[in-house]
Amino acid sequence: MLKPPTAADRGDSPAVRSLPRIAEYLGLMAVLVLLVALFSALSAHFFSRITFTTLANQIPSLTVIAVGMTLVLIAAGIDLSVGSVMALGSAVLALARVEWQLPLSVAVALCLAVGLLAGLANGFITVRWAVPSFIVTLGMLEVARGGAYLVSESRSVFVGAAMGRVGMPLPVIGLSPAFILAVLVVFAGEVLLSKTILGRYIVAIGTNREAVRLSGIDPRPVVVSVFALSGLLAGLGGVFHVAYLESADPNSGIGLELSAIAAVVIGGTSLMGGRGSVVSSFLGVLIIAVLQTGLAQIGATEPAKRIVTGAVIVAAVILDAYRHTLGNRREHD
Amino acid sequence: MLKPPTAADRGDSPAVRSLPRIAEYLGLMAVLVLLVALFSALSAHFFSRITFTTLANQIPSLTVIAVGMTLVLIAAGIDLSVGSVMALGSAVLALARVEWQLPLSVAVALCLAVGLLAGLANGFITVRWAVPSFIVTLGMLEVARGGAYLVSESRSVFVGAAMGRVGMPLPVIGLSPAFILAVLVVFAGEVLLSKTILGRYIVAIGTNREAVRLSGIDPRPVVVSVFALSGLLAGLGGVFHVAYLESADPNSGIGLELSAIAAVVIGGTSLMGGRGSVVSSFLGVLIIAVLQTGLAQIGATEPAKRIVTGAVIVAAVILDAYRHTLGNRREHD
Amino acid sequence: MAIANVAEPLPLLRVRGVEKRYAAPVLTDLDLDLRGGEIHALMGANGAGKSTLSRIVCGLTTPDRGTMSLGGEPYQPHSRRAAQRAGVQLVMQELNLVPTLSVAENLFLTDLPGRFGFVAVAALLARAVEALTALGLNELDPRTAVSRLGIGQQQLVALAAALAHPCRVLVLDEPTAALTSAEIELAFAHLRRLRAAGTAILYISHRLEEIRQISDRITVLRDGRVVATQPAADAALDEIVRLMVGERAVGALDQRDHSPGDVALRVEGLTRGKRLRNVSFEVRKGEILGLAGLVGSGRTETVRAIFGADRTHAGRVSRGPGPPLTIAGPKDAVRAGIGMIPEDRKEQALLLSQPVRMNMTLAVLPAFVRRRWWIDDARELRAANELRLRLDVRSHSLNQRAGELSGGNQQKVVIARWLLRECDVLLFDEPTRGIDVAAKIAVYRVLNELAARGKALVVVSSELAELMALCDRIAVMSAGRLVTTFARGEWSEDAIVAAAFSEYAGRGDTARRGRVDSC
Amino acid sequence: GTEREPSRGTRRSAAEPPRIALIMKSLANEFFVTMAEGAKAHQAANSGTYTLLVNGIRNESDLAQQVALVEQMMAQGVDAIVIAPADSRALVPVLGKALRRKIVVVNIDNKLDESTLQQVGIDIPFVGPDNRAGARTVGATLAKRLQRTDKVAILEGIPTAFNAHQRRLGFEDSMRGAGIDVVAVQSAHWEQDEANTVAAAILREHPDLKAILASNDNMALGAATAVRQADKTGQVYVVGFDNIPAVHQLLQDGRVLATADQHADRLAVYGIEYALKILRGETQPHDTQTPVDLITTAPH
Ligand SMILES: Nc1ncnc2c1ncn2[C@@H]1O[C@H](COP(=O)(O)OP(=O)(O)OP(=O)(O)O)[C@@H](O)[C@H]1O
Ligand SMILES: Nc1ncnc2c1ncn2[C@@H]1O[C@H](COP(=O)(O)OP(=O)(O)OP(=O)(O)O)[C@@H](O)[C@H]1O
Ligand SMILES: [Mg+2]
Ligand SMILES: [Mg+2]
Repeated sequence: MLKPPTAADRGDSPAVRSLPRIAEYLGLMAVLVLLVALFSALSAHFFSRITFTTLANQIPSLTVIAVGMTLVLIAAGIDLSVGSVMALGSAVLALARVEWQLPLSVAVALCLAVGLLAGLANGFITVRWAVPSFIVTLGMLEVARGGAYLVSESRSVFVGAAMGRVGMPLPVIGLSPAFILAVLVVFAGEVLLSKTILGRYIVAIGTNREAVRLSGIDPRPVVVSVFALSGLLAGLGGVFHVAYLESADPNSGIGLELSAIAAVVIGGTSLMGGRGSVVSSFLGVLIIAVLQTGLAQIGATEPAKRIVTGAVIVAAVILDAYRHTLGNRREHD
Repeated sequence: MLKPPTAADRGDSPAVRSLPRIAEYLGLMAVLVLLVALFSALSAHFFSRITFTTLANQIPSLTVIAVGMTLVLIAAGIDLSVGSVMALGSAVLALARVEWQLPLSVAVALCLAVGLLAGLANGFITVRWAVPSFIVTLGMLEVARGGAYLVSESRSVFVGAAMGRVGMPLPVIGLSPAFILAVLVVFAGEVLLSKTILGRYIVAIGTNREAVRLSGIDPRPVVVSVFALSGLLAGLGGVFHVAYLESADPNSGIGLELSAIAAVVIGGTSLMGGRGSVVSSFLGVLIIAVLQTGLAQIGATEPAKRIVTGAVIVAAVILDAYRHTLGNRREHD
Repeated sequence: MAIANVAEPLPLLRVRGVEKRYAAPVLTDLDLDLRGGEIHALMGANGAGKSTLSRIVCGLTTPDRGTMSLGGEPYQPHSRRAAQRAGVQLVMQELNLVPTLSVAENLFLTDLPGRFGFVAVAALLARAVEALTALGLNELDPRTAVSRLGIGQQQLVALAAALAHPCRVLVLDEPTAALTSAEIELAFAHLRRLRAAGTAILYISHRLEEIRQISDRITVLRDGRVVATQPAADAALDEIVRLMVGERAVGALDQRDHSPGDVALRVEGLTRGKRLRNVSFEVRKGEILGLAGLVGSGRTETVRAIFGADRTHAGRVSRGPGPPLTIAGPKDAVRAGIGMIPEDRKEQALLLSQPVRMNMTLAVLPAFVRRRWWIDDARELRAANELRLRLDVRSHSLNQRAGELSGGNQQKVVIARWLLRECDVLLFDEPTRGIDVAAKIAVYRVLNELAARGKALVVVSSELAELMALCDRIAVMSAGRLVTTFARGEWSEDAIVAAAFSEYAGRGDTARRGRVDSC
Repeated sequence: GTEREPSRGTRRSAAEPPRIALIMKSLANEFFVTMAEGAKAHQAANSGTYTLLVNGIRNESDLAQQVALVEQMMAQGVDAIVIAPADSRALVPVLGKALRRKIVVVNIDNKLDESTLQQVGIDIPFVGPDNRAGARTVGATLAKRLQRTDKVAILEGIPTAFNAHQRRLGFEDSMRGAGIDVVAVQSAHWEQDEANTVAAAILREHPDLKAILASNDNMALGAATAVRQADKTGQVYVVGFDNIPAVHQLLQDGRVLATADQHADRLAVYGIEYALKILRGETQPHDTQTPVDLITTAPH
C-alpha cells in the first residue's frame, strides 16, 4: 500500500544486481523448508519422492502464469484475466485437437495465439484509452470466460492421449516435460527482467512512468508487450493444463488470478510496481502448492485448511520482511 | 493590502470540494441511462417500478461494502476480505438469532462487532509489520471464510422472520429499510471523505504517504481506522444480506471483493490511491446491478452474459474517461 | 553528430511568437534567439514561464501558437524523443530519475547500450564512469541505486546524463539549485568546453552570481513576455532583478540583532552508519545555524536524523537543558516542537495531485477543525490565502493542483506548510531551492522574523552566500562529520570550502564510495 | 484382495485394515459436508474394518486439484478410492492410473462419462442416485398442482456439472410430460444469492409464471425469497433438490413445495461399503442405484 519508492527509500534495489543474489531468496526458502518439515512431521507419507514429483507436475500452469503476472505487476499493472484466458486457450486447443483433428503442434500454436491476442487486447485498450488495467483485464476475465463456454458449449472435453506426454512424468526422474519447461520459463523471465533492455524499461515504467515519458521513452509499447506476454503465458498455462488433465474444462482457472497474484506478492513483488523478482514468485508458487498439498495429505478439515492457509500466507510475508533492511522498513511506517 | 480569496479559490476541487458537483457524475449517469434504455428496449417488462424497487432491495450489501472499499482504495490500500467477512458476520448473526435465540439488536451488534474486529486485524497487521494490505486481507479472506464454515458447520441457516422487516420492502414506496440505510451510509461516506479531517488525511496518505509522515502526522492510526471501517461495513453488509435472503449462507460473498472493487473503480477511484468519490462508487454499484438484472431478465445465455458484462464494464470506464481532463490520464495505466 | 555545423552566423535555435496558456496565459508572443557557441541565461521570477519555454523547446509541451527553427530548418518537436534526435538535450528542473534503477541505467536510459536486446553491462558501466568523472563524481559507484542518493547527487546525475549525450542545443533548467560551489565549478568547466565546441546553451538559474560567471547573454522573462535581452557583460544585476520582478520592491535584508537566548536544541553524538559520524551541536533560541558542506556530506542525513525521519544508530537529541527526547518518528519530533522542511519537495513534501490549499494546511489541519471532526473550510481558506500572499505564491487559485505550480512556487508552498505550525525548532533543508531572487528575500525575512520571535533555526543550504547572509553560526560538514563551526564574522568563503573538503582529503575517493556502498 | 500383485497399499493391508480415501468435491458445500460426516460416522462405527481419509477441493471447478488429490492418495498407497468427481471426464485418466496400480476405485455422486471411460479402456462402478429420475419425481409432484400450458422456469446449477445437467433434464422430462411450458432456463451456479437475482428477473419478465424449479435447495431458498419479495407467495410454487435443513421451515410454510432427498449422509457410505466388498472380493464391479426420496413436508 505504498507509493513508488521515494528518495527516502534507500534500501537495496533490483538495479544494483544483475541476477539477484541467493541471499534474496533465503527468507522464502526458510518458509518453504519450515512447511515441508511441518507436514513431514504430521504425515508419515508426506516426505516422499512421489509427493514432490506429483506436486511439481501439478504446478506448471500456475508457474508460467505467475511469471507473466510478475512482469505485469512490476510494470505497475495487473492482469485479472489470466484464469479465463487459460480456460479459453484450453477450450480452443481441445476443439482443434479433438473436433478438427489438427496436428498437436498446430493446436498448441492456436492456443498460444489465443492467449497472445487476449493479452494484446488487454495491453492495447489499457494504453489507448488510458483505462486502469484492473478494469480492462476484469472485462477480459468475463469475455474470455464467455468465449470458453461458447467454444466448448459449456462441456468439458476429453483429449486423452491426443496431448502426447507433455504433462506425463518422464520415466526416471518422474518430472513432466511441462514442469521442466515451466522452470525454464521462470529463468527466462528472470533474465528478461534483469538482463535485457525491455526488462529495465519495465522496471522503470513501474517505478515512475511519468519520468520515463519525460526522458523521451514512449512507455506504451512496453506496457502492451508486457500484457501480451502475460496473455501468451496464460495460453501456455492452458496447454500445460490440458496436458495434465488430458481434458479441457471451460470452468478451469476460476480464481486463478488471485492465487497467481498471491504467489507473486508473497515473492516480494510490489503491487505498486517497480520492484520484484520472477524467481521469488516461483518460490511463492511453491509455498502455496506445498501448503495445499500438505493440508490435503494430513486430511485437514475445510475450515482448518482455510484458516491455516490464510495465516501462513501472511506469516510468510512477515517472515520474509525481516530479511529486508531497515531502509525499506522506514518508508512503511 | 490583503487580497481576499478569489472565487476560484472557493470553487470546488476533488479534495476540498463541499459535496462534489453533479457534473462529476454525468458520465456514469449517462452509462446508467443507456443501459436502462437498452434493456427497456429489449424487454417489455424491464422498465417498471417493480424492477427498480427489487433492484434497489438487492444491492444494500454491495453498496455499503463498496463504500468501505472506496475509502480503502483512496488510502492506497485494498481489502480482499470483505466477502468472507460478510459471510462470517452473517453466520454469527444467524447463530446468535436462531441457536442462541438472542434479541435481534444483540445479534446485529455481534455481527457488526465481528466485522469491526476483522477490519481492525487487517489494519493492525498491515501497519505493524508493514505487510502489503493485499496479502493481509487475502489472508483474512481465507481465515474469515474458514471461520464462517466453522460457525455454520458449512450449512446455510434459515432465519426467516427472525430478522424482522429490515430487508422487506416498505408498504407504499416498495423500498426496504436496508436500502434506505445503505443510501444514508453512502452520503455519510461522502461527507466523511470531503468534510472531515479523517477524510482529508485518508486522501493525503493515499497521495503521498511519506509526505504525510514527514508532516508530523502518523499515518498508521488513520490506515487502521480505514480498514476497521471497511470491516464494520462488511459486517453491516452481512446484516443486510441475511435480512434480505432470510437465511445465512457460509458460501455467500465469494468473489464479492472483485465486484466491489469493480464498482468502485468504475466510479473513477484510482487503485493507486489519492483520488475517488463514494457517490461515484454507488453509481458504479448501480451500473453493475442493472447489468446483472437486465441480462437475467432478457434471459441471455451464460456466454452472452459474460461477454456483455465484460464489454460494458470496460466501455463504461472509457466513456466516463472522456469526461475527465487529460490531467488525470497518467495516473491510470 | 551535431557538432558538425559549428560556427553558424545566424542563430542556431530561433523561437518566434510562441504562446502557451493553461488556466491563465503563461507565455505570450515570445521571441528568442539562441546562437551556437553561446551560453544564454534565461531569468525570470517564479512562474514567469521559463520551464514552460524549455519544455516547449524540448518537445514536452506543444505551444498554442508560434514557430521554431533549428539550424535554419523549421523545428516542431512532437515529442522529447524527436527533440533529442534533432540534437536538443534538456535537464529538467524537477528531477525525473528512476529511483529503482542504477545511476548508470539512469544516465543512459534513453539509449541503453545493448546486444540482441541485452544490456551490455560492461559498456554501460564504462560510459557511466566516464560521464560521472566529467563532473567530478568519480567517487560515485554507477551501480548504486538512485534511491540512495541525496537530492544534490541526483541533480548531478541528471546533469551528467544530459552532458553525456552530444547535442547542438542544451537547455539547463536550474541545474545547480542544490549544488555547492565546488560541484558547480566542475559543471561550469564542462559547459565552457561545450560552448567552445559550438553548442548553444540555454541556462536557467536564480543564482545571480552564477549568471555573471558563465553567461554571454541574458534574456529576462516577466509574466511570459521577454522584457530584455542584453550582453551579460554590461548587465547590472540589480537592474536585471528589477526587470524580473517589476515593481515588487526587493529591498535589502533588514538586520536582526544576533543575541541568541539559551539552548533550544542540543544534538549529541548523532551516528548513522558511515554516513553520519558522531555529529554534535547546539542551537539557541533566536539563533540561525547554517549547515554547509559538499553534496553528500550528510547535511540532509543530519536533519532527517534529528527529526526522526530515519532510524539512527546512536545519538541523543534534547530540547535545551531538558532530558533527551525519545523520537521514534516525525510525529514525536513535531510534538516536541521540532519541524522539518525536507530537501525533496516532490517526493517528500508535496501532494502533487492535490490542491495548493490542502498542501499548505496539511501539518496544521487540527487548527481548522470544528467539533473535533469538521474542517472549517472558510478558516482554512483564509489562512491559506494569507500564506499565499505572504510568500507570494503564484497560482491562479488555491485549488490548483500543487503539481501544476512552477518549481519555485511549489517550494514556497512547502515552506508555507510549516509557518502555521508553531514549532520552537525548525530544520530547513535547502529551503530556497528554485526560488527567485525577490521571493528569496521574502523567505529570508520570514526566517529572520521566526528567529526574532525566539525560534531556533537550522538551515541546510548549498548556497554559501545565502548562509553567510542569514546565519549567526555556520557548521561545516564533511564526509558525515561536523568538522568546524564558524561564528558570524569569523568565517570566509575559502575557510568554509576548505573545511568542507577536509575529511575527504587524503582518504580520497574510496571513503565516499564506501559510504555509498554501505547498507 | 490377496491374489492382487503387491502394491504399497496391499502389502500393508495384510497386516492392518485397508485404508480408504474419500475424495469429495468442495467440502465447503453443505451437501458434501453431510456426505463426509456420514462417512466419518460410519468409519467410527467400524473403525476395526477400515481407516478413512477424507479430502475435498477448494471449489467445484478446481479439477487440477482433485486430480492431484487422487495422485497424492495413490502416493500414500491407499487400498481404495471412493470419489465424487468434480468433472465427469477430466478425472477418468488419473483414475485409470489408480486402477492400474491395483487400487479399487468407486465412483459416487457424479457419474463418470461412459464414452470417456471406454476411450481410456477402463470400467469404474458407479454407486449413487439417479439425479434425473429424482428431478423427474419432484417435477411430477409440481405438475399435479399446475395446468397444461402453465409457465414455469428452471434454475440450473453450474452448466458444466453432470448433476446440474441431469436434474435439468429430469425437470424438463416431467414438465414436457405434463404439457407444461418451460419459459426460461438460467444458471445460478448453485448459489442462493444469484438464484435470487435471476429468479426475481424471471418473475418480472413472466408475470404469469406459475413455478420455479431449482436444481438445488440453496437456489430454491434464493428463489423463495424472490417470490416473497415480488410478493407472489402462494401464487408461484418453488421446488428444490437435496432436502437441506434450511428448507424444512419453508416446506412447512409451503413456500417450497417439494424437494428430493438422496440421503447425502448415506451416499458416501454406500460407496465405501461397496469398495470394502470389492476388496474382500465379495463382488465384481457393476453400477448400483441408491434411493432418492421425494420430500413434500419437513420431517419432524
Ligand atoms: N500543467 C500546468 N497546468 C496549469 N498551469 C501550469 C502548468 N504548468 C505550468 N503552469 C503555470 O505556468 C506558469 C509558469 O510555470 P513555469 O514552470 O514555466 O515557471 P518558471 O518560470 O519555471 O518558474 P520557476 O522559476 O519557479 O521554475 C506557472 O504559473 C504555472 O502555474
Ligand atoms: N542507503 C544508503 N546507501 C548508501 N549511501 C547512502 C544511503 N543513504 C544516504 N547515502 C549517502 O549518504 C550521503 C549523505 O546524504 P545526504 O543526502 O545527507 O547528503 P547532503 O549533505 O544532504 O547532500 P545532498 O542532500 O545535497 O546530496 C550521500 O552521499 C548519500 O548518497
Ligand atoms: Mg521552472
Ligand atoms: Mg541534502
